[in-house]
Amino acid sequence: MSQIDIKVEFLGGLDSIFANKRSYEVKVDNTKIVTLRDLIFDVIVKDLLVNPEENYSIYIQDETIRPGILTLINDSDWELEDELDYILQHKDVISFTSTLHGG
Amino acid sequence: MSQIDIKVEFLGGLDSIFANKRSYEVKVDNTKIVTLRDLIFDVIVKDLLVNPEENYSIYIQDETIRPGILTLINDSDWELEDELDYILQHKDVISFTSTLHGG
Amino acid sequence: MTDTLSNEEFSRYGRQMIVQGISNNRDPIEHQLLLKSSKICVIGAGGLAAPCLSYLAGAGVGEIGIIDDDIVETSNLHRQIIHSTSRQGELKCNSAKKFINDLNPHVKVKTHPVRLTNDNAFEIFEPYDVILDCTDTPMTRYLASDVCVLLGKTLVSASGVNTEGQLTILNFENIGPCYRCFHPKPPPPNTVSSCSMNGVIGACIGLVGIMQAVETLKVLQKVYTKENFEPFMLQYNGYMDQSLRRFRMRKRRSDCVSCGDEREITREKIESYEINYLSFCGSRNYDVV
Amino acid sequence: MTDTLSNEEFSRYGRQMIVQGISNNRDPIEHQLLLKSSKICVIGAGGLAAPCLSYLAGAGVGEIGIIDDDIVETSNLHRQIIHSTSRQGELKCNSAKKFINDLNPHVKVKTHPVRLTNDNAFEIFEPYDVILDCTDTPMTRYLASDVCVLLGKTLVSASGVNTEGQLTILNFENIGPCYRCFHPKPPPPNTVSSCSMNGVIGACIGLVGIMQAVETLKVLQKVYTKENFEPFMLQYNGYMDQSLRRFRMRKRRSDCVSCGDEREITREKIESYEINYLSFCGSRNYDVV
Ligand SMILES: [Zn+2]
Ligand SMILES: [Zn+2]
Repeated sequence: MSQIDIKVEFLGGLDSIFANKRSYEVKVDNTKIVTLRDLIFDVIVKDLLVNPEENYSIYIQDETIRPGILTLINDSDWELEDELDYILQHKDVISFTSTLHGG
Repeated sequence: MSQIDIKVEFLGGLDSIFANKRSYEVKVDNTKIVTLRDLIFDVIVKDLLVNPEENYSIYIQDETIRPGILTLINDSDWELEDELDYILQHKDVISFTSTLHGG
Repeated sequence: MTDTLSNEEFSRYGRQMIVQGISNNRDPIEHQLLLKSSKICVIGAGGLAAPCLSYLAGAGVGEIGIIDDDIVETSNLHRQIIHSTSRQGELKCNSAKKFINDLNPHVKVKTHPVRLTNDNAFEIFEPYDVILDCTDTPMTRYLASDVCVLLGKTLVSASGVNTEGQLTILNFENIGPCYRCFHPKPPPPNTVSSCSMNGVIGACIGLVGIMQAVETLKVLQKVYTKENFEPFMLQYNGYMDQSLRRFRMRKRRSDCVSCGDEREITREKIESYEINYLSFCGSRNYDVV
Repeated sequence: MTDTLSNEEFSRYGRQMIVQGISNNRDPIEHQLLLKSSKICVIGAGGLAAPCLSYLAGAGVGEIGIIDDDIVETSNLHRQIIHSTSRQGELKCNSAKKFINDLNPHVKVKTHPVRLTNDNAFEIFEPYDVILDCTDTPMTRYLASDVCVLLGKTLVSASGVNTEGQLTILNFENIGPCYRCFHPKPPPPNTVSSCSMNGVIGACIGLVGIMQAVETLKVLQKVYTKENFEPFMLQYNGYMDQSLRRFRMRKRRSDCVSCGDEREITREKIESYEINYLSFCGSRNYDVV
């Protein structure tokens, strides 16, 4: 199948730079969007991130997700998968959560 | 496919009559076990219920699940589905939960 | 509706008033005033009510009624954290009132040191907007639900035993399902467990009580509306892993004897004891703990 | 280990002692004595600590240390329910101590009315078995984690803002991942939000504090073991629906500068301020609220 469905979530307040929406269902052509890196840089940053001039650095730093944001692939830390090189699957849930510091 | 996987859960203290196990993975032949009624009376009561002489009436009353136990099909109240006549699907999650009364 | 906040109230509630995105685009002051003008009544001042009352009082609910005729005992204190060792022997509703008054003197507290009965339920519930069920017996749960349906009040209902708990909203705005929709027939009395027989982890029942406070805030501040409300039940378990399940529940049953199309339960039948909850639910002796 | 319970303790803890199935087949008395002989230290006496302390004290933890140099203010009271209007102006650690002493006089409380620093962290943590992080800043979180790794102590770490919260267990029994394993690089200071800037719903942070109490009980009563422990993070959100997610997290990083194979962080470097958490995390002014 060349079209796959991916759920993308922005938790821990990150939704504030994604139109205040915590969850997106995106359809991608997985002949072009193969890895998580492709999803982040070719879909999320281009289509979902609001006001990129101002907000890009809140989400991305040094060509990866910025420190303080955890990335989860189907509820597992992306370090347990292949991080940016993870190969997307149909129905994957990709979650980004900002680390909270209130007490 | 004639063999399907069903997850069966016993919550709210019901696990006490199912060997203190809250969750079972069962494989059933769905040429024979077609409906939720079949699952309950031909699988759960026969294979999972411990000490049926004593415990049957805690689980079953008047040929259905006894009052005070809620039945959920994939996290939805079975009244939103077809209750005992629900046709089982591969990977269904069937949950039974006793209604709690402590405060 | 009360229409102002004092400076003290602004600084007291400021941290919750600036939380964005939950007020249905209402002005933060208006959102807070919805709480200040609310009257709620909690049945039971035990393990669920302790944290629930704490956070609802802290948040600034205007008036809180507390129905409980029990007294504070040592065995309560591992989970009923609004009471204290020095208040053992006092009525729980009075002890709870002292706690609330000292946490937030803006909250008006009314105590009802009685057991909820067919006789007194209508009179007690009538002045309140929302009722919270924190009790221990199916009898009281049926009674509270029937009375809420007849008075048109939303009922936020919670329970817990051992490491588990359940939470639901009944008769929401007079359109949601009632307790009898979920449970047309009562459970056999020998299958009902209580905290005194089965035990309870204080923090686990406390967590359910806080979930109840969160849901009550959503009702009082009209985060839930007739348009967006969907019947649900939350089921928490604390061990081995902490988990929270959300079950999608049935809507009103058209054949419900309490809230359905042809209703059999009336105020008269309840108050005359023609409807007898004890014989309906069976005769086991339930302790309210 | 303390080896007896008084009659008063039996009736006080009876309801939690009879809960079955969570004690790893230990005798209920032994299971309770594990709490009685435990010493924990809580960093911060605010919105997370309030319910967390209540339930851990209620459950009968033997000794509790509280580190906080703030005083009770009106703006705390919507969520910090162990404090009270009459104790405004008092040190939070003293106010918390009064609350705990009145709830459960069996608990020994030690107050530490200081801010946690490179200077004092080792000395303060040393006598305790388990440390609870209820603080507000990345600086303190890195410091607490580094010190726990060097002292071999388990750290139960929670946080919350707005309607959300997170919870994890760090350096579990000296084999689990530490804060630096999760966050080798600190977040840029402008991306960190606090309760005073972003607001917080009292009941939501309260719920996370109770989850922290439940996890701490599992550590103290050895429900978690080196064999069954798997790194995780719980993420709660209160609105619109209440939800609790469990994320499976990485194990220790072998290249972690704190807990890895070639460790760079030492007690000497911390105490001499060679490791400077302020410059590591950036210079924004964090309020502990
Ligand atoms: Zn009904
Ligand atoms: Zn590490």
